[in-house]
Amino acid sequence: MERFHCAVTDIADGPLDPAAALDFVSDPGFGGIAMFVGRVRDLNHGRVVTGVSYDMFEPLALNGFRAIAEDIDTRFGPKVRLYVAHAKGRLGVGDLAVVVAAGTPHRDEAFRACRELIERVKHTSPIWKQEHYEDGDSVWSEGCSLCGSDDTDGAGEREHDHGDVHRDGAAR
Amino acid sequence: MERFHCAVTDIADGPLDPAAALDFVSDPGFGGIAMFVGRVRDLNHGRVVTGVSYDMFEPLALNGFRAIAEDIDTRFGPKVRLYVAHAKGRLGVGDLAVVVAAGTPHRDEAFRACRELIERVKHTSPIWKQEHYEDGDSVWSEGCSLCGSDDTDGAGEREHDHGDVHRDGAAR
Amino acid sequence: MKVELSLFGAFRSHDPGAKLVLEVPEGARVADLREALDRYAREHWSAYRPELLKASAFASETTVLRDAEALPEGVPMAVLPPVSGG
Amino acid sequence: MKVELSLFGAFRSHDPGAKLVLEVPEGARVADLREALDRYAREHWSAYRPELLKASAFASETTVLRDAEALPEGVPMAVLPPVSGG
Repeated sequence: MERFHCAVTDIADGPLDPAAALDFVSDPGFGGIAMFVGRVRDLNHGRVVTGVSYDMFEPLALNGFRAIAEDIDTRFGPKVRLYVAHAKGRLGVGDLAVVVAAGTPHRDEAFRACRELIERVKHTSPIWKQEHYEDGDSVWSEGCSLCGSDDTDGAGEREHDHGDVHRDGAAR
Repeated sequence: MERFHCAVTDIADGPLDPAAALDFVSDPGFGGIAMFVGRVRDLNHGRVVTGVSYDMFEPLALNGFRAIAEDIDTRFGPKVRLYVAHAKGRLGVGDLAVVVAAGTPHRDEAFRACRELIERVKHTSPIWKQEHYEDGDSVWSEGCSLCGSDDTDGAGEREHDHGDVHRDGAAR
Repeated sequence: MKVELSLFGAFRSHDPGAKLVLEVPEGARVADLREALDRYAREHWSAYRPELLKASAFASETTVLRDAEALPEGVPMAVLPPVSGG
Repeated sequence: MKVELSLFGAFRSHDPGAKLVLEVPEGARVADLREALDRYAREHWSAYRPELLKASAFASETTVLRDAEALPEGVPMAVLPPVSGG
């Protein structure tokens, strides 16, 4: 039975499904399930956000999700189940952008695997967020450069905010 | 609007509801939701488990949930929403024993608040687990002594397995 | 004075009703209740394990009380063995 | 040889089709593709920011390739500005 679920879901095909994530990572041998859900916020750096468009290089993103899952499995496994689903398309405030979950026998590994999963997905996946503001402006967020990245970012505890440095006038 | 949900649910009244937890901790201003779900495992210390009975001192447990939530709020707040629900009664393998969730503007606080919430609930709540085995034996788990506890266990990263030292012959 | 004491977890199996009424001196502290339970248990519970009581705390419905604290009058109490929720 | 290059994120706004075909020497490395895109962008994109390209990586559908690596022949490529998923 497949222990990793890696998917990209077009928002037009419906929202991401946290209940499906819980189901997928459940197992009679597992006592702990940790899940993270990322949602579109109404405010970023003080600006009122009306929505977010996600652009992605889908085949590479899916390859990356799987590589991350396999790597986490070698360290937290062999009994781990992992779920990653990322939305693409134009999302409104409150829509789910990403759902990750980890099921393991004990809760410490569940938390650590889940945290590492979302950090690596966010820092290494070829996914780009364009925020739309109530004044009609749109900005591409520019976060982690993949130059020189070895995809070995396994710290699991790091987080940095992706800065928004490029005002994209053409996208109004 | 109330930002903390603290509850004890008799399994006879239905299972715990992770979807309700996600809903409760959601807010248009929140980008991150972390959730932990604890389930009854089929195996503990090598013994085949058929079910678990939870005994609890309910008024003190609910008081404690609320005190923990308020304390987490003072450190991660003011914008935090927290959810704690613990099951009581006799659960089967796979049944949900506990659901906690934290919603915050950013994901790092969501993970840390969620982790601290479950650790403190597990280590300080007046709740006792009796495991039932396929051979008919039953054992009360004995975990964290509350003697000398100041309820200041905010480490958030600790975990220890609750040892099962008392074979309760009377409960067969 | 009389103190109503509820039993939880492993202590439940010693007493089907899971509730005792124990006599302690006026102005007693929590430590006196602990002693009274120890005496009662040695007399009545065949499988009594004193080390479990040593690791147990006493509480009202609102708070855990330390041994040195005064026993609140007329308040039902509970004895809490080491906990194992979640 | 010709290389098909897909544009993502902020680069998309420079080109409605989000796809270019660039000419690089036979046996080119990823660095040569980067140079070719830089030349093209300076000529065609009015709002081109060279610093964004400097922070961008190049990849096939299966892997990110470093500047020193050989450009795989006949494989569609993509230019990846700093990412911001999740």
